[in-house]
Amino acid sequence: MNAGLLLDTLLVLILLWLAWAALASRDLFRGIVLFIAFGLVLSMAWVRLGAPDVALAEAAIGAGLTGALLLATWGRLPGRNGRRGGQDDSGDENGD
Amino acid sequence: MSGGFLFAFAGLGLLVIGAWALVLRAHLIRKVLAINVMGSGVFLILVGSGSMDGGAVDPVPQAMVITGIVVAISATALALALVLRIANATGKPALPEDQDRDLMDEEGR
Amino acid sequence: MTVNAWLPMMVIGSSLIPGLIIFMLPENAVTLRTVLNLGGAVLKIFLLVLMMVGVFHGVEYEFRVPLVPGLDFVLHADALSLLFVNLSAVLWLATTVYAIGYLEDSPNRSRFFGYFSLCVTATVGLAMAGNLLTFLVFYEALTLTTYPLVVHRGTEIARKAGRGYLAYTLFGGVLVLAGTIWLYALTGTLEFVDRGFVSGLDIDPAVLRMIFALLILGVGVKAALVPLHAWLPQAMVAPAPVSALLHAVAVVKAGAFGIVRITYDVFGIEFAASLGVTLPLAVLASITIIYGSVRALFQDDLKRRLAFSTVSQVSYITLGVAIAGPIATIGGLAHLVHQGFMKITLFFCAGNFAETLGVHKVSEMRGIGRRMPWTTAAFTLAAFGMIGVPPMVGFISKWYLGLGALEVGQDWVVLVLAGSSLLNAAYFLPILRTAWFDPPPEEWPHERDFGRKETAWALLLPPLFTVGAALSWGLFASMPGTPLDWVQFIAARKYAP
Amino acid sequence: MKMEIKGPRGEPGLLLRAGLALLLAALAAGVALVLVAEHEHPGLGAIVDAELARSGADNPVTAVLLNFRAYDTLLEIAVLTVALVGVWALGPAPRIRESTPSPVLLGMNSILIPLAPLICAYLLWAGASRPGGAFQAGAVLAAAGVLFILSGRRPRTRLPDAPPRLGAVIGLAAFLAVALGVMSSGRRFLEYPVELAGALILFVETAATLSIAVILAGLFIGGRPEDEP
Amino acid sequence: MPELLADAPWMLWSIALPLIGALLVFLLPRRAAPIGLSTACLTAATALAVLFQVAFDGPRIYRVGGWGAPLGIDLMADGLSVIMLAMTAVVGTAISVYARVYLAGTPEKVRRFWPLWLFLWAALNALYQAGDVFNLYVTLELLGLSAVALVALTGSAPALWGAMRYLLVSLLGSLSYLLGVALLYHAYGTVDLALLGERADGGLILAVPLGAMIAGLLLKTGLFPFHVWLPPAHGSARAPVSALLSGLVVKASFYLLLRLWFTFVPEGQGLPILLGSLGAAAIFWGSVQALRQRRLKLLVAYSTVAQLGYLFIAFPLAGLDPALAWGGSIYLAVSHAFAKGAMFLAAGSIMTQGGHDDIDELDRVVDRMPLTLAAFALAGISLAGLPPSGGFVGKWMLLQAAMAQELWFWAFVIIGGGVLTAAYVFRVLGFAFTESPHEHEQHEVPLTMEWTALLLALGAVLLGFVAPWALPLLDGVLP
Repeated sequence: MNAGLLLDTLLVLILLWLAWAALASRDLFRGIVLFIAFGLVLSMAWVRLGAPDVALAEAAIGAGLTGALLLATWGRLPGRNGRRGGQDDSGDENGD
Repeated sequence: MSGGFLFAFAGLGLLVIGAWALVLRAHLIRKVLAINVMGSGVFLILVGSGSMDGGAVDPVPQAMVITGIVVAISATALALALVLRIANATGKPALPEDQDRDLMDEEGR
Repeated sequence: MTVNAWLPMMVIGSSLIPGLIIFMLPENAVTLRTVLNLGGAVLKIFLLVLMMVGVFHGVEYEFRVPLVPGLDFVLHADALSLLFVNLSAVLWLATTVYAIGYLEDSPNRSRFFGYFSLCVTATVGLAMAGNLLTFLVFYEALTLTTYPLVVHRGTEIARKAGRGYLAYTLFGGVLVLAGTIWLYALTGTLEFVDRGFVSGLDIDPAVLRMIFALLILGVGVKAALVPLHAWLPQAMVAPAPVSALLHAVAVVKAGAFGIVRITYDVFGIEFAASLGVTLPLAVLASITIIYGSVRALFQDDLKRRLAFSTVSQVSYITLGVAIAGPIATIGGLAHLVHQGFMKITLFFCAGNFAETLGVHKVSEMRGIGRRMPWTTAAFTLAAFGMIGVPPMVGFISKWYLGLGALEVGQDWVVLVLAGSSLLNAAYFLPILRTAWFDPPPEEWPHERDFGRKETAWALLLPPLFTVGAALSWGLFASMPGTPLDWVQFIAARKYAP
Repeated sequence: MKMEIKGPRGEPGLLLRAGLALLLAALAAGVALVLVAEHEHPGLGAIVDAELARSGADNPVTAVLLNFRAYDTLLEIAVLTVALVGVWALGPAPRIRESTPSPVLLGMNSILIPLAPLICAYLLWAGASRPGGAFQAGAVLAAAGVLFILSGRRPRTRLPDAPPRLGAVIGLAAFLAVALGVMSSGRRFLEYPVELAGALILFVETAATLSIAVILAGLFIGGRPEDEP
Repeated sequence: MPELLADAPWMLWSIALPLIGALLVFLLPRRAAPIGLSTACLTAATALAVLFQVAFDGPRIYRVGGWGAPLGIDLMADGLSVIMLAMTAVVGTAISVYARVYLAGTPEKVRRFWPLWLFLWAALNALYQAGDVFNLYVTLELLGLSAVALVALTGSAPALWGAMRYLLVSLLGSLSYLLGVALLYHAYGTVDLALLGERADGGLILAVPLGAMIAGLLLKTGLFPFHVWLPPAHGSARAPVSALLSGLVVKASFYLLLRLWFTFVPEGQGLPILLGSLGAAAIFWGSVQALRQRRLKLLVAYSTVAQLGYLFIAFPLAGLDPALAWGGSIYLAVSHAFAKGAMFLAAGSIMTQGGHDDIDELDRVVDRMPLTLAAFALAGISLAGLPPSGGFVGKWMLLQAAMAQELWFWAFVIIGGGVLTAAYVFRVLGFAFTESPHEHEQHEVPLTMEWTALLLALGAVLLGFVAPWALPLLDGVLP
């Protein structure tokens, strides 16, 4: 139980960090990749919660396909042919 | 003090982080990410709080979460498609400052 | 429900249904439109005669359906409502004939006549309303249906006038609504009854005074009480028939009638007097009478002068109510009818002058009597009536008002009456002088030729008819069946025996 | 803090953040309170176990998803379909700007794409008893499709219009057909006969899997195929 | 046979039919319009059938899958549900007929509109009859996504912005609602509404989830200050879409709000007064904005913001006589659906005719399309609460509730809002009579479009006469 609890705590911390990093990072591409990682870690969390079905769904849909969708959209944004860099968040500068 | 408890609170944390980013970040893809993080948070609370007292694993919340995940990707897909159209139409993947002013001289048909 | 119950609905329908059909008619379906209009008007009068006979023999005509929780939509034909309904119905007939002549080959007639019928419907409904809620419904309906007629010409001025008209009347409607709902919250009923449903309940008099003020000011807008009168002269941009019927009868009379209803059947005249709200009302009415007359003096535009004269004359009715004595009541209610006939005559004539010779201003009326003797004669008689010269009906009203005032010891009213009569003379007699005795100009501003007739029959007959009625009722005032006779029948019910 | 977002006019930005922080703090506090509070009502786990035998599936989650709360799942597939209809309504698919796929990707594909159907079939079959089921299976199938698309070859241009449409709706259609079909024998909507439950569920799941795969792949394409009317 | 019809599960069919229709329309895009329209009529018929079932033999429950709560999902239809169902049926049919003609010119749009609209209708009917908070979440999402897709249908940049903002708000709202569901399940071990009603014991344990759900629904309803997304979305969509968004979709989340409120009956005076004040703010802000608009559709959209405010005035008034306040609010919601639907349809016809919707350029619309202007006017009368109209009945009941408790402020708000409404409605009507200085190209507008708008508006007015028969349906529903 104790080892389990330790693992859980670790998972939770990683989860929170990944979420924060994914949402806060300046580089959108990096954010998306972090989000996919977040999804995978989350599916581990589901396993730990005794929910293997959810884990599978999360891995396949939540992380896998959502990630693919995000990357595809990112790649199709105008003026960004696979190129990445700091100015990816141009929206932030003059958007909000 | 069980794992479920821990994860439920992790979900709460995700909820807060997501909400924060949803409001403060302008890039629409980022907003979509934020919504997804919030969603995951709620799902964690749903299942985590269910299996909190370490009793028999309750399948109902799990089924609900699977439903939720599918709904989430549907919404995400639609949102991302919209983001793309907006970016192509306005060159800026973000919402304008004052919608009404922009609307004023647009044809709304 | 029995036939008697449906009669009031039929009276409504006799103008509502033609109105709705007329909307759908093509512009050039003149004959059908005329038939519908006149047919509806005649049918309405026929139904009314039926009901008058019935009411005289004590039959109840009441139509009742639930409208909102706890409140019904009630149409009720009693002596008072029939007085007003008849006035509107007869004058509607006359005006319809007149309007057919007046609007010949002008655009959008279907729209005009459609809304025209709807206005009359609203007026009739308002007259027969059996409780305050129903009254409110038709009061607002009247506002809404007159608006299109005010802006009918579609000019910028018309739109502005319409805006002003709405601003005033909707504001009035709000006051009435507030008063009504407040009263309902206190009493739990809104049914009109002789001598009022408020009297007898013990409610804080201060509150009742406030409610009275709300209601009276609300309807006072349409009755053009100073300072709520400004919309009336503005609304003169509307075509002459509109000014004639609506602003001589339907709208302003609706206001006056509302004051009568509220004072007699909501509060009860004695109770209102005991609340001490009638004296202020009388004063307000007197102010309006004098103010209107004074303003009329300085108007060169004929219709505007008549409009201000209306402001002044309508308040005689209010005054008659506010003096709070049986005889004054007779005077006031009689004036409801008398003023209607006289003022509509004046507007008809004004319309004739404008249509036939393009004369809109008093200063242009020099010698018009020789060019249009019949019209001018009608105008003259009506003007005398307004001044109150015997044997015109106007004299009768003022006579009873004066007597009534003396009866209850409000002697100052007599001065008001005398003063206003002088003022009336001061703004009517010059018109008559210049019309009859000044030489006519070489040519009129915008003359239309009607061959040997001075103008179209449809334009000439209505004023002759109305002024004839006004004259005869003056001559044979004491005969049965005159308005005066009917009014005495009403007054008998409004005062505790 | 790491997020540098300049509000258009600095001050409101700050105000906004303060307010937001306050709101979120309150929310967190409230939720935490409810989470730690004592509660006497157990979940539905016990009831599910009790009825599991009559559900036609050994995996309780599958039982809930496709029998006890199948109505939710039905509407959920409708949500998926709406997403596809909505994305298609936005216009034709944008051209994917990927440069020629890397040999790694191609190599991966040559292994994964044939493998995917097998995994899918396994998940589907396993779903009845062990973890797995329509959504996971469909996702895997879709993933294969995505890889296929990424590898530069675009099936959608060559395929005629009907198949993607049919594939997209088959799941919901089959689900509805079964749900309404059972009513013909005087049962309620979605009230499977116990003896047939397993078969019906498998049927529904198979159809659903197909749709889910098609829809998810379609969503990835991000618009309607060119030849779509 | 009649018994069979009387007992048939119309509740279920009113959900299944539009789903089937949507699939068919999606499969056979070239026959979209005829299939869509016939499905719409059938759906409306089933909804009305439910209305009669409930009106004659009381509330009904349908146990989907035969499991029954708490394990299964229950559908339930009571007076409130059927009123909303019937409202959706009538307004939805009118919109469908209008859309059939309005979109006829653009076959591409036709194919997109019908499946989404039918999915949306299914979502509405499902939502109004759901008796399970999680099932309600799914219906909310179905509703939200199809509505967003419909807004985006226009394709113009403002429409896309509107759709995006709408999507984000609606997702945030549903998540907030789902959080509430999760906490409720955690606390009470069920998601069945009725059971929750029995088990809920008040206190913080109930307050927090309820608060989360209500907040989410307020977002979706677009109550001030959460309204920012509404005017862009409703103002930039195509006419039939605007009509169904303003008339129907926002009502769905309001209905759910009421449903939760009636189930859990939150104690305390703070929340009702807060909601009421937001409503009052919405009334004034929305009306003033509407007065300031230059474009007709935006005016109508802002009017929706204002009119939604009215629905919330009932919360602080429900103390003394709940039936009066809630009845008034619900009656207002229904008449607003009719009136606002008619108004947007009329606005659509006006835009089609003149090719623009600048208010001061309306250019004698009264002569060009009298029917449409009549529709707009009648709808406006109902919105302003002028008698006789459904709006009047609703406002009268609210006023009565306010006066009976001598809550002058609310009475003032109700009356003042009516005046403002009249002001912006007649601003439009006035310009409809005058000539515009500029020339505008003229297009033919099919009579069907004009008549559907007019009939809908007439419905809004006639609602002023049927209250005594409609309101009793709510007995037993209200707390």
